[in-house]
Amino acid sequence: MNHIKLLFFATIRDRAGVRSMEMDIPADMTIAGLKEKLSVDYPNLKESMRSVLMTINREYAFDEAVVPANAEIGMFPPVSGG
Amino acid sequence: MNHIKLLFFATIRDRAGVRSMEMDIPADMTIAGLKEKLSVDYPNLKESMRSVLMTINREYAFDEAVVPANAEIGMFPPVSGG
Amino acid sequence: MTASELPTIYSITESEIDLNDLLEKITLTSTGAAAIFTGMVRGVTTRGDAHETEYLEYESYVPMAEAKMKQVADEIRERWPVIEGIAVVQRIGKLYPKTPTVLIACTAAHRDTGVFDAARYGIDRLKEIVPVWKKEIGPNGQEWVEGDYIPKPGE
Amino acid sequence: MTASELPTIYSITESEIDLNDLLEKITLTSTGAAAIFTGMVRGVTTRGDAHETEYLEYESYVPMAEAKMKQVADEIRERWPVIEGIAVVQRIGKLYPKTPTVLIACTAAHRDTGVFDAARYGIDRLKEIVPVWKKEIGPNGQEWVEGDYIPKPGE
Repeated sequence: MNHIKLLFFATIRDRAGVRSMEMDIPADMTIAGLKEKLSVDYPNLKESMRSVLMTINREYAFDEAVVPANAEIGMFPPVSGG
Repeated sequence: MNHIKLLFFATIRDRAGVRSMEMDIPADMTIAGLKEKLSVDYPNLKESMRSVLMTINREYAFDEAVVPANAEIGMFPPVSGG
Repeated sequence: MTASELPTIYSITESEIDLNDLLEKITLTSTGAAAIFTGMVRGVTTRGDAHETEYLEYESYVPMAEAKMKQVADEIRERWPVIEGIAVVQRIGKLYPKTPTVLIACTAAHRDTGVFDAARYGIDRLKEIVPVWKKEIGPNGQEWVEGDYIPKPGE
Repeated sequence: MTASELPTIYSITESEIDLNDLLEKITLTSTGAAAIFTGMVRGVTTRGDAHETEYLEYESYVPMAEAKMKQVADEIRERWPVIEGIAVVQRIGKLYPKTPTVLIACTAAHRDTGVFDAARYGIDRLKEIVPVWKKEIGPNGQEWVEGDYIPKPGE
């Protein structure tokens, strides 16, 4: 199992109800697998999982990427700064 | 005769040796005529008269323009601000 | 001077954006031109869904945002190698109408070197890839402003 | 708001150019974007006739210069009617390397409205028609900087 930290921002944080969480996931879990797991474990997040942007260690990450041990995972909607 | 005021700037002022001068000119004198007169009266200015920019009352003026009474005439090289 | 020695400022801040100070920091002795973009909070928006804004509340994933701002600066230097200094600053927190919220500034020896395009590119990219979000608070309640750019692998 | 009510600043000054102050003065409650150009004295020039500069001495035909700056602002408004505020400022006197000498700033509701092009147009036109000249003082003496634009009737 890999220990990871999740950080939620903006609408995703509002739906999650927390800013961050830590969890253990299987060592071969991909971003797609992580999204699937979160949809199941946290029904509030299910709808968000379709449009969420995901990052691994502060770089954008995509469905097929495998989540490494001790990863910092960011989850947020498309950015709207400026 | 028309009374006018001449203002010199940058290289033209350096050659004229003064910042301004007042003079009386014939009522029908054009910008071209004024340049000709200055070339004759002030030999230092003769060479400058070919490339000088002339203004009448703070608007760019050209050879055929007649100089009105009480005109403020500006004389200077192409601008180089910024 | 190599690119790594050229002044590059990128920061997420809660403080006022000081244009004079930032400009001075990215001005070299060889600099003759600066193009600066700033964005402000609009109190009144008329284009599209017309509405009024009391204030915006900005938040950011700060360490990633600063890394992506550096990436934006690197992309600018790759596209316009003549650029001398670059500043990329995003203010966060509660920001009221007329307040500058973001600044992109690029300097170069001369103005015909792409310095305007570089600043324009910088703000466009910031709005695509730098993780900052804003919630709009107006007379009818509050709402997150929706972005629409989906970064591609490698961005 | 009619054009005559929109903020338009044009001035020849011997004082420091304060970007923060000027930006604030041309920001309306509907403003969301500003493009600002500043020019600075280069201490070192490498393009063309490479040379060093100790300082520049600027002079101006002040009342005409301010009238022509207003004309530049009017031309900007005619070409980009969405522009909200405009500032055109030229500093004169003895100015040393790294010092901002000129500023053109344009504001608009959004950044995709031509606000960058408007600022670019403003500095190009200022350098064509606003009566300001500079003398360059360097290690080898002093020399007037030569302009090359000849205004046409009506300009």
